[in-house]
Amino acid sequence: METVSQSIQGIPLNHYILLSAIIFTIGVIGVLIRRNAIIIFMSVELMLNAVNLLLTAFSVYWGDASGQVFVFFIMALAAAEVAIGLAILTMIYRNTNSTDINILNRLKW
Amino acid sequence: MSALITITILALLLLYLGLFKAKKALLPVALIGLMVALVLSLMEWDSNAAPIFSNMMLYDRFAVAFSGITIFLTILIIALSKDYFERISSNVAEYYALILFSLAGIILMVSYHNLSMLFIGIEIMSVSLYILAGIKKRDFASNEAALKYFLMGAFSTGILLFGVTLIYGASGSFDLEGIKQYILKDPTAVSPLLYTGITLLIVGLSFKVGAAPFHFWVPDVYEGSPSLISAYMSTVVKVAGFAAFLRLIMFSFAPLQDFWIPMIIGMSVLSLLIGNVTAVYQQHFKRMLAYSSISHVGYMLFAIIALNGSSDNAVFVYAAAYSVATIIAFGVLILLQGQVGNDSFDSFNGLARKNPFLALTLTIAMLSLAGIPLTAGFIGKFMMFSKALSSYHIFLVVFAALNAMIGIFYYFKVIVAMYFKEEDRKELIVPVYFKLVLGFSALVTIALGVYPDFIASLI
Amino acid sequence: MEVQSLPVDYLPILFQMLVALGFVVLTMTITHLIGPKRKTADKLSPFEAGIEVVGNARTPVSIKYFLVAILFVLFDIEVIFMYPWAVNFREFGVEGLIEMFIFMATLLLGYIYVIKKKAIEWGD
Amino acid sequence: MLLINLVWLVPLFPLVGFLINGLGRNVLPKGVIGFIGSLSILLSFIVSIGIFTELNASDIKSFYIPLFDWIHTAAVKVPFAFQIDPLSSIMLLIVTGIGFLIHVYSIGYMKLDNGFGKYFSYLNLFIFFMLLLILGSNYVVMFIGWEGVGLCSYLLIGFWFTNPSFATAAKKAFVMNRIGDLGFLIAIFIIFATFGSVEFGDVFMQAAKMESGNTTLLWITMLLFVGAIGKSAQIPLFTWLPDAMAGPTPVSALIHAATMVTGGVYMIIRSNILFTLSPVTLHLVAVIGIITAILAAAIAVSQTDIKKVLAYSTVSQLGYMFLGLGVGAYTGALFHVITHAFFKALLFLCAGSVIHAMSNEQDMRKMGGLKKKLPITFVTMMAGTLAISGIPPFSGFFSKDEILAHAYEQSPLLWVIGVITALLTSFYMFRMLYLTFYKGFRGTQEQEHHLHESPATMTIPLVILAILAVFGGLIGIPEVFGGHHWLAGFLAPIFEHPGLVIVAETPMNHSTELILMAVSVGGAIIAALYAYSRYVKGSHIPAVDGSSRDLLSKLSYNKFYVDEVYEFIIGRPLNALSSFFYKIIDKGAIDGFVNGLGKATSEGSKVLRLLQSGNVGFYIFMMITGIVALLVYGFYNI
Repeated sequence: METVSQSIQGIPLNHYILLSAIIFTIGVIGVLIRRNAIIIFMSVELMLNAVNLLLTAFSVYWGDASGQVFVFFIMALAAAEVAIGLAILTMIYRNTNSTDINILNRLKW
Repeated sequence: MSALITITILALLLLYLGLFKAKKALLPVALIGLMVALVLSLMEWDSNAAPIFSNMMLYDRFAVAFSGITIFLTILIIALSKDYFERISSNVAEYYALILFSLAGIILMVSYHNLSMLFIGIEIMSVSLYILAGIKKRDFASNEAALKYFLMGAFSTGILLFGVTLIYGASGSFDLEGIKQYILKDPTAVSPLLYTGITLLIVGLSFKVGAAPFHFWVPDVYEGSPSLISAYMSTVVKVAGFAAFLRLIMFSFAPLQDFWIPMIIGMSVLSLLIGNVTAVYQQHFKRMLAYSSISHVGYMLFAIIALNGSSDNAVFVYAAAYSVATIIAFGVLILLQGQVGNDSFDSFNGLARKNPFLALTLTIAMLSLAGIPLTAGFIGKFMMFSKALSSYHIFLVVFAALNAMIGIFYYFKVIVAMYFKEEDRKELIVPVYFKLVLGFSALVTIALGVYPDFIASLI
Repeated sequence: MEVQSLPVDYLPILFQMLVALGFVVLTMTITHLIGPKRKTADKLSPFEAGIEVVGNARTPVSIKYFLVAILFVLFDIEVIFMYPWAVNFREFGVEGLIEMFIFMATLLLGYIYVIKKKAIEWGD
Repeated sequence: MLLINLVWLVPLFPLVGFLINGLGRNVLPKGVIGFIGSLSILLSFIVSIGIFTELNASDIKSFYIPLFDWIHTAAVKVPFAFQIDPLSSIMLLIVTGIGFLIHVYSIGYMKLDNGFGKYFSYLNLFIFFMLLLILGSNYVVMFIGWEGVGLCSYLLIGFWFTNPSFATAAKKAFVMNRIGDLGFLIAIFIIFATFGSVEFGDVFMQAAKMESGNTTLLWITMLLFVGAIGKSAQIPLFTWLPDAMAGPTPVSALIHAATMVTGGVYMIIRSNILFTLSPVTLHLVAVIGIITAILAAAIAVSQTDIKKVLAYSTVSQLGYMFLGLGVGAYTGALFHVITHAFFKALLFLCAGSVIHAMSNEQDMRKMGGLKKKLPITFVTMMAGTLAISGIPPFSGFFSKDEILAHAYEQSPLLWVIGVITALLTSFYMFRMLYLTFYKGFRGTQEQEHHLHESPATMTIPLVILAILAVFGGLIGIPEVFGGHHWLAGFLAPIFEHPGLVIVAETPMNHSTELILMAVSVGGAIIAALYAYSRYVKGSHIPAVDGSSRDLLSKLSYNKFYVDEVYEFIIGRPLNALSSFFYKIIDKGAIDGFVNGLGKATSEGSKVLRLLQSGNVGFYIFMMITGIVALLVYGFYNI
């Protein structure tokens, strides 16, 4: 256990921040350019995972377990969101036979 | 804290009442339970509160006041739900339970002392609301509202979490006190991570309260959701979002005012402009209310711009005034949609002749939202404007006052339609529950307007 | 076990990966280029144990699969909250035990609800 | 000091009347509603008289009666309190007294209307808010009254809302008033930010220590003045008042002549110290006042609708009052408020009586010769006309001349324009009188058949008001006639501030004053005679639109050489000028501007709503744009 955290600490913190930021940005771009609701949803999960990674890194950096506990909360939340999100998507797919977000523009102006 | 536990148990209880087919008991049990929770939460009024649960929560006066008002508003809204959910489907118990679960999340949001609790509160609330927005399964508008809310909400959650993480990275703590100590240690040499974190956190919270330019979900979701849920979202949820926002900023980020005040000013101006100007052209009451709620966020942000000891009071009064008036508006809207099937301004024509009581309460609500004196709305606006002026944001106030004028224009459209336009129409049937809630809310609005003293310096 | 790892030390791994990747790409391209292509309707249709193809591959499946999968995910993920408790079991003592029981009881309430709603029953 | 401490009774009675009439408007019989409505105002009037006498007898001239703390937080403290001093006590008498007469009159006038109960409840509510405006001891309570009377005025202008143009008029009045209110509101906030209080006492005490010409005071007074412009229908926000004639005539008399529109004047008199300390604003007040006065008088000359004439006349007279304020004659302005309330209410009620008799005809071209049929109305209207024209010894003469004398002190040019306005006033008022009551009847057979004098509930208020219009000037007889100007003495305490006493400049020597008076009175008489020769001796009737040929041929029939010369030199340019002002400035420029503002907003709305495209992708894109903008800002700002 000691050794793992030590070797993690061996890599500068900035690398983690950069890596997470890049993954997070990939997620954001995915949300932005994809039109399929399921893929958008997957991109959001990617964003959450980038956050998880960063939290773990910080947690080790500060030698404080609360960051890792926070990761658990995020994972639980992600599961709940998956359940709700997929349910909503199923409902919409039943009504429209599509998961393309562009056909959803009845409500506007 | 007992309020939170009561509400959670109440939600589970309702769920099981539904399982055992005790449908008649749902509404009374929910109302009584909420009243118990209200009393319990008010009993914890204590000016020397200390953080509890290993510094996770702090049930101070701020928390008591805001959980009190949110529970109170929820009682009013649930009282309007008589026979409402039954028309949608048979899963009535689940709907009540979901509302209560989201209320539990809201109680967390107003009493957190640790960013993890803020996050959990927001998510408990949001996840319940994603479902509630889409409970009309066969209705395309409801579907669309649910999906839009969900996608954008999930996205904003990601942003919020990234902000929380960066703050943690900079300060090494999720605790509000810890973050504050870190900033106070040397406010001039704070890590850039923290600044980015604050920005992203502000973005995430602005999304939840619906401040421009993060407001885009508001009109569509409010319009598409079932009206009762829209009422809940535009009152209780908005108040809670604001309380969470204010709590965070007051507790932890006050020393970095110079950094975030310009951002909030920008958002406030944009919210006022977009909310008011866009509302002018709307032809439908519900969508107009949605836009106007954006503009009210703009006014409420004044309290954060001019942050000092009485900001919480100002927000509290404004939020109470705004919410009570909005509940009246949505109450009338629900009746109208249910019995006329339309909520365009034309469908209000001649309402004063057939339903003088409804027309009167709605007039009071509109006057309050427009900020005419002797209604609660005026007190709210007065407090907000004088706050902004006390920190010398004169141009902001002038701009806001101009916007308030535009606001009067579209609120009066409703009054004009009700009183000054003739049309043959059938009388709307107003159930007793509605009469009680509308009459009571109208009374509260007037009472606050005439004698606001008893809540104006509460916190 | 102090190991000083320089970027240079990772170079062999990089070579290995490049070779592996190159091999895959190369073989796939070459077979694609030199293989004969004859397309008939029978060849393009999915293979279903030699019998005629019936219907579309994307037929809707019962919502039950979805429900069970989601319920599995939900209950499964809650286990992560038991890890920190299990690791610090002794420090938490009796109080921790009671709290974990409350947590499990809540889950159990949910489980009973699921059963009562007949969400995981395979009937029709 | 029994009654002064019971001052809350004064607004309470109308409020109770409003509640009873409002709730019982469909249940109670008309007689009861009218009785309750009038009684409530009468009771207020009686209490007001009591307060007035007590105050007159008392040595202390200012009473502060707190009711309760309205807004009370650490930062803001606004009590709900009343202030009784000479100014408010005199306004109380005017509002409740004239209000009572108009209520009585309304019983007869609105007898056949379906909305009788609604009408009386609105009227009572109006009185309630007007009393709040007057009695409030701080700017916020005043603002409540200010908003409230605006609301009631809006409701009453649109009272016959089934006519769409009436509803538009109501909306216009509302929008223009809101522009003014906005100025007032911002002024209140700046007052609060500067003085830390909105109480009159605190504000004035601190203001008295400030230097004249202070920039903050300039801002405050300018914004207050914007509020007064909106409420009191001055340039550029005056066009709502003529349109407001869409409401029932007693409403025009009460709200748009006697009480509400003088709210702006009242507010400036109340804040006299602030205005005195910012001379720039005072000059602006005088200039706006005089321009409004002459412009509105010029427009009134060519109007054919009897109520429109009176409406423009009101605007013009309000201009006089602002002129008085601007030259520092606060007492004179209040004096004119009082006399104007008497004679203008009277004139409106007379016009109402005429309209009533003519079965709702308002066009003067279709009237004429009503002298015999409506004797009481004729006599009382004559009294009102003489009063407004400034013929001695009627009330208008004294108040108008006090203002003109002070204007002369300030600048002879102001005086000249003022006198010209007085001539125009005399001309159009007598024109109206002659067109309505002299010569033969020009309406239809049916209308002639129905002509009748109004019932007693309508004529009695007319007579009382006529008496007041004739003798009202006695409260302020200037020294030059051996009087001692009781009003000035009575009002003096409100101009005394610790360390600063505001005194209007001492009048000029008596011979100059007499000459000035003679000029204006002579001019007014000549103008009246000109009107006589034109409309009674000659048969000049304003042309029906689009038949000016007819008019010319008619003129040639006349052998009055003088008349033709007059017509050429004065009449036609005057008419041309008048219609120019009416068409171009009133209808074109100002309405255009206000409507344009509204249009710009709704066009903006049309465009801005397109942002809400309904597309989630676009929404998220905009959100990310927002985030990036904030991050970039943050990056440059760390």
